[in-house]
Amino acid sequence: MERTPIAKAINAGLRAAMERDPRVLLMGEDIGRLGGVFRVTDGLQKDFGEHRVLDTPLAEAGIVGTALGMALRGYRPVCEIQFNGFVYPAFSQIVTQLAKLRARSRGRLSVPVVIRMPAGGGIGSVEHHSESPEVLFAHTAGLRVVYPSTAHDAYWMVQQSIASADPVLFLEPERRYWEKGDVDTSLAPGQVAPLHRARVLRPGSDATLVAYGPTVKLALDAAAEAAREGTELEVVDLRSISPLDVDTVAESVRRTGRLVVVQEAPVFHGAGAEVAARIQESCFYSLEAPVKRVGGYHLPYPAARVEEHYLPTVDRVLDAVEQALAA
Amino acid sequence: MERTPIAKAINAGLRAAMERDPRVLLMGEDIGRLGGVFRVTDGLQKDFGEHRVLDTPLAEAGIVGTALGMALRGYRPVCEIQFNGFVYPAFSQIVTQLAKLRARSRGRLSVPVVIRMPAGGGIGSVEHHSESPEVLFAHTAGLRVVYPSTAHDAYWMVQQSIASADPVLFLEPERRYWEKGDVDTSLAPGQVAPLHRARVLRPGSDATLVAYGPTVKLALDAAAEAAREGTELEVVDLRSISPLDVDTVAESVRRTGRLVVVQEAPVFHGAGAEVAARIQESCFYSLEAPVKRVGGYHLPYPAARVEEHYLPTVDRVLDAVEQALAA
Amino acid sequence: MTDAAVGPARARGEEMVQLLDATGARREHPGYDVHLEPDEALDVLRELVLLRRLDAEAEALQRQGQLGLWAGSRGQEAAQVGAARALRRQDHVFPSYRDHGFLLARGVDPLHVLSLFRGVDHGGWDPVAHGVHPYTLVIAAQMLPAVGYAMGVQRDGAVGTGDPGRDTAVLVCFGDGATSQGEAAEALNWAAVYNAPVVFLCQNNQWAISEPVRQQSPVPLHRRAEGAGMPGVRVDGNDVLAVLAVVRAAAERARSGGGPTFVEAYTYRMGAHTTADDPTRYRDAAEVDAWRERDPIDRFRTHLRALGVLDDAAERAIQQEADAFAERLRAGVPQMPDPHPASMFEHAYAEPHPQVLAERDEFLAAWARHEQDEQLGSTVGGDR
Amino acid sequence: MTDAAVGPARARGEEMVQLLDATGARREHPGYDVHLEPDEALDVLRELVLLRRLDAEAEALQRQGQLGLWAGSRGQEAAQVGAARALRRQDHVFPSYRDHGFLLARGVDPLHVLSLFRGVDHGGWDPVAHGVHPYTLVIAAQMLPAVGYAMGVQRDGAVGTGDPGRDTAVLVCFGDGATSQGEAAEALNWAAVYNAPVVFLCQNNQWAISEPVRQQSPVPLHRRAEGAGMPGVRVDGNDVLAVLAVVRAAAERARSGGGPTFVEAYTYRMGAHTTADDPTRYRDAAEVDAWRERDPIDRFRTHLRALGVLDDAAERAIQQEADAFAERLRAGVPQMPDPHPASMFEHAYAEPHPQVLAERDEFLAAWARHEQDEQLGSTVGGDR
Ligand SMILES: Cc1ncc(C[n+]2csc(CCOP(=O)(O)OP(=O)(O)O)c2C)c(N)n1
Ligand SMILES: Cc1ncc(C[n+]2csc(CCOP(=O)(O)OP(=O)(O)O)c2C)c(N)n1
Ligand SMILES: [Mg+2]
Ligand SMILES: [Mg+2]
Repeated sequence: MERTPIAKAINAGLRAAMERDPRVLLMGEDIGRLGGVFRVTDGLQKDFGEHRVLDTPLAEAGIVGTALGMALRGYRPVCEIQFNGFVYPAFSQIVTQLAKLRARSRGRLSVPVVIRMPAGGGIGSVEHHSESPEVLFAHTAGLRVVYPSTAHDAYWMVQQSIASADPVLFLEPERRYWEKGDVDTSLAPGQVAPLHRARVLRPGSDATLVAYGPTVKLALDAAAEAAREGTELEVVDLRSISPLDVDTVAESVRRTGRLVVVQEAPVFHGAGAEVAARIQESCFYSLEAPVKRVGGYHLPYPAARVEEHYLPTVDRVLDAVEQALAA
Repeated sequence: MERTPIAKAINAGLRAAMERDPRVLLMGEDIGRLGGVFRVTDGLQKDFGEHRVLDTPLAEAGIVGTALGMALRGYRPVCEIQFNGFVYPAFSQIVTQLAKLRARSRGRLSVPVVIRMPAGGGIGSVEHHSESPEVLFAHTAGLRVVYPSTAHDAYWMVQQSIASADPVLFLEPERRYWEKGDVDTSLAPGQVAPLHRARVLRPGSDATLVAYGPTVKLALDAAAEAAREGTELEVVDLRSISPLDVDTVAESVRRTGRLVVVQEAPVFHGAGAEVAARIQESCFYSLEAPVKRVGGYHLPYPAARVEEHYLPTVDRVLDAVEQALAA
Repeated sequence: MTDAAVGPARARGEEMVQLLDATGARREHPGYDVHLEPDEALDVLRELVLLRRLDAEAEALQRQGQLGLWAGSRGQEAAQVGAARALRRQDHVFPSYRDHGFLLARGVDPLHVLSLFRGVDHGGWDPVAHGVHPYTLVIAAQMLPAVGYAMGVQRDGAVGTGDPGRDTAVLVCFGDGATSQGEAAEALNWAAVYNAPVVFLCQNNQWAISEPVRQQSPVPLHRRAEGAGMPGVRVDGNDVLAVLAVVRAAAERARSGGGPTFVEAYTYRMGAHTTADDPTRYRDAAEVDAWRERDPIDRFRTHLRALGVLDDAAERAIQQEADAFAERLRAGVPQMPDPHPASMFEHAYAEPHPQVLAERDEFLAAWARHEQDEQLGSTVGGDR
Repeated sequence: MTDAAVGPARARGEEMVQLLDATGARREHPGYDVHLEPDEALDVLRELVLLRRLDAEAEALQRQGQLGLWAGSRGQEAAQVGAARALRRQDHVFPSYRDHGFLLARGVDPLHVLSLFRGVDHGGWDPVAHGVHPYTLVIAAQMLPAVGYAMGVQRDGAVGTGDPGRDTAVLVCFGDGATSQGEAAEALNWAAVYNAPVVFLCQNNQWAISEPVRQQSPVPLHRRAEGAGMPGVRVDGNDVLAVLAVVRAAAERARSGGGPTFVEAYTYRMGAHTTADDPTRYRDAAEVDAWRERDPIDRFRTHLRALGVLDDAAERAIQQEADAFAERLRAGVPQMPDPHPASMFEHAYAEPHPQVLAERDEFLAAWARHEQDEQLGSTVGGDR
């Protein structure tokens, strides 16, 4: 496949899953005729029919709750939540039913529902369109939470999520939807990286940058900038927030001795806290500086004309690296 | 006031707030005639009338959403969520409206709503009655999240929460409702500890235990046990999860060099992660061992007959202390 | 009492379907009828009696500390037994948490219900084998999944084929209080939009813990159906024949592709909300007494006596079965083993999960270290 | 077109209140009437015209990159202007996000609406001074707060006193799509249970982004009211007189203590959902054309011409005012300063918050360090 934008890679991944398995269904608002507000499901209703690509009533609890019921009947629904700020009406279904039904039934019931959701900011949008609620789901046992950053991962991870017998929250970095990347569609299932494995995207020896979703590009940009000044940063893409592949991060930190975690979500009680807490434990004797975190502030996401100041920037990442190196 | 159970201390605090300010209202399921399933609001409807103590329809979004509207009209509603697992239908109102309305209106609107909620486990109950969702609210900017552990704090903190111009999540340690403590009702407002200040409950020099809500007693028990073996643990009661009083914890850790955080919530992406992340940063050179965390596992809360194995125990706390001391 | 409780409803123009009045006399209804062969009628009585016995035994077991909690179905037996009997094998039930009658009717071992209330598990039955979803404790949260399941049934082509062994209805139970939840409204709407084969069975037992139904809604609950675009029927929930007839028609409509129906079974919660509840704090004994005269089992028994279907021998046989049933519960519950503590790590995820595996290993190591101190189950009122 | 769009509704027995037909002819209605003095009638026309002009200018400003987004109200002017005029000063409005007509009517500077769509703030008006809540972007999330506000009004004793300066109604706006949300149902129910002084104004503009209203509900939306226990009325939302009459009656009912009313204003979204939307992907030009013939402004204009209230001079005066209004928008929007970046730290909390203060200080320090590199607003399509 030629260089593909992330949105189209997800579309292709959904299509592949639907072709492979007739039980795969798509549900959401405006995903059929319109193809989704980001066109991620473009053309799928036309090709698979209204029975498999459902434009649903405007009710997120309804989408997730009925998807759960369809999963009980053997289907594999993939729900789209139109924007991250609109997932909360479905929160009770996700947290009290979807996450817990397997444990509740002692493994007798499976609810392999995927919930897709554009997340993160930087698109100049109005309220509720730019938030990063991943940790709310990651804290909830019974769910898996993944967040691809590249077109290749988007293509494969959406298929792996659909194939998972567990419910998966699949976050999509909305400001990267139109960024292109190479997608190798020719891999055999065994060749694809495991869904929850972190990946070292750039090797480096001076400090480790951990990022996920939309901040991966930021981390790579920061590493490129640092390299110009002679500092070699290793960049790790987490890919999964739950479970967390701490081993890959720890392996890196043991070599570099320094760690900066970069996320868009507010730092306070965010996913970076778990990474920091685990790394300070597993790498206590390797760390030469405290783990630093760079991310959103503890504020409601601000108006578009200030969001660039709210979101982490290359400057803020490099400041944190500098502090880590100075320690 | 004589030794008072926490449930009655909250009742007395609510009563005091209602007497002081006619705008204070209570809303919730079964809080009037019945006085709440834990009897926390016992007698208040009788004394203040149905107009101020409302038995509402069975709808948590309704409770929080209409409370928000009443707050806009100048009232100070205190909502009861009957059990922690039933707060999720209200999640969208809490996260997208209550938390954000002040920022949205650039400070023109105030929504001083308090949401009271029994939390934590250990009461041998069925599903959804024993969870600890505090971090989900603590990650959400615009909210304050507090969690008293003693009758004295319960009495005063509920009044401080009601007096706050910001929305407050007020968690109540349900398995401690009937544990008694001294309440000094004679304090003048200026004498009461600030709402968000952590408190050292027991001094010690060998390691610091940080706990909050229901695990405070556990931490104290562990410290008493450790003392018998000659280890002096300092116990800090966080009292507030958002904001976090990291300074009080850091001050302690700088002296003891070791920290164990104890919570009932799953450790993974829980509030202890934020404490660990901040302390490893602010006390990097004082820490003689990695910060340890003890808490719930990354599992749906289990059936009552296994919950004692799920929840942190004195043994598990002391194991962590031992590891910290051995490092 | 001659249906005083029905009075106000009728005064509001709210007729309710009845085939047996409170005295047990058979009534005609223009829209609904039902005929039971003597055997089947006795079997219905048997189910009613066993269900009530389950309640009595469970309450006693709770008092003895053998159960942590019990949510009783006393007073609602006709609503549950009647509705369950309207179903076919392939139909699927999404119960709330006091719908024990459905579980008995669908062959679930009652010990698998009691294990939940003992705190051993969240319900021990096989939901697929019995066609009964686990109990849902979050009010109304079972409703949207039920509709989704029914949408799956549609996609399977198991609606409107005319094949009685294939066409499938989904029945979802919920209470009067549940109708206030937003999710309940969403479920009704989705079922109507997709014409899903669902029977919404609202057991209006007049109370949601301490709140009377008027605190939930100013309109009779079955009228919610109008706003959602489906038929709504109120049936006397203490009349097992009427419930059977009405739910049978609704299920048939669902299976044939006619779409969803809302059935309000007008009944009464004779006991406490759960054993943790004290109803004397919020309701009058007189109200309970009035409803006692409308007892669903007495009424059906009177009817069967009048028909000559029930005689003393048959009554004795049923009572003997109930005694044996009770004995089995009394013997079985205390013997239920506590689950192995590490079993909690088993079913959080289907696929291996490093976090869970690591925590399990940690747990097992710590447990081995401290085994001597641990008294399994010591905090839960127990028998060991 | 002679009301073809009304046809199907009427065929379903769904009469809708109309005082002006699509040709602008005055009709009688047994339940509703309204009389406007010539001055007032011209003022209504003026408001309709200004609202449409706001839409046109905002769309143009968005195309020029001056606004990030625009959610237009074209086609819905009569619903908004008519309903807003039914309100009294003390009444309170909870709008959705395209209810610009209410804001103009209540004296809000339109630049304070445009600032939201520019990305400068979340709406710059004073909600208390104007009696208009901030725009709510989460579908249906304004409905329960509106009901709560109305419950506060009741507690203030500002209902049913007979004092026209005191009795207060709350009007909440929402779309056809919003009716599917659980919170919408909860809001209706709460208002009915507490008999709260609320007017539920559903602008059924036939579309929720790309989804036609039939995908939300199989029943006409105002029938949701029946299930909730309140009156429901469908009014021709393109008939400003009918909307005024129906909402006035509903507001009066609310103020007098009569309780809530559900009003469905049957109208049409003539433009895109927002400027980010492309309606050609999902709806036919013919449908839009058909509705164009029912244009709410043309219709009212024809009526006023026929009455002799509107002449060329009055028309000119209105157009001149609209031009000046437009000029002010075109001049004002590009001049809106971006907020100071640190302003985001200002209103998250009312009371001091150590976390926020610490982060603000960090931010300011970093900002000072990097100020030279920072191009304020460089990522947001801008004018600087
Ligand atoms: C979402 C939610 N909120 C609150 C509760 C607590 N609660 C348990 S049962 C109950 C009353 C339910 O009443 P109803 O729906 O009439 O069912 P019934 O118990 O009468 O069968 C309440 C409030 C809950 N389980 N779920
Ligand atoms: C809870 C929620 N889900 C989804 C969205 C995304 N969204 C924005 S507008 C819209 C359609 C709303 O339709 P309707 O209620 O008819 O209002 P209209 O835009 O037609 O005025 C959707 C789905 C949202 N804002 N909130
Ligand atoms: Mg009930
Ligand atoms: Mg619409």
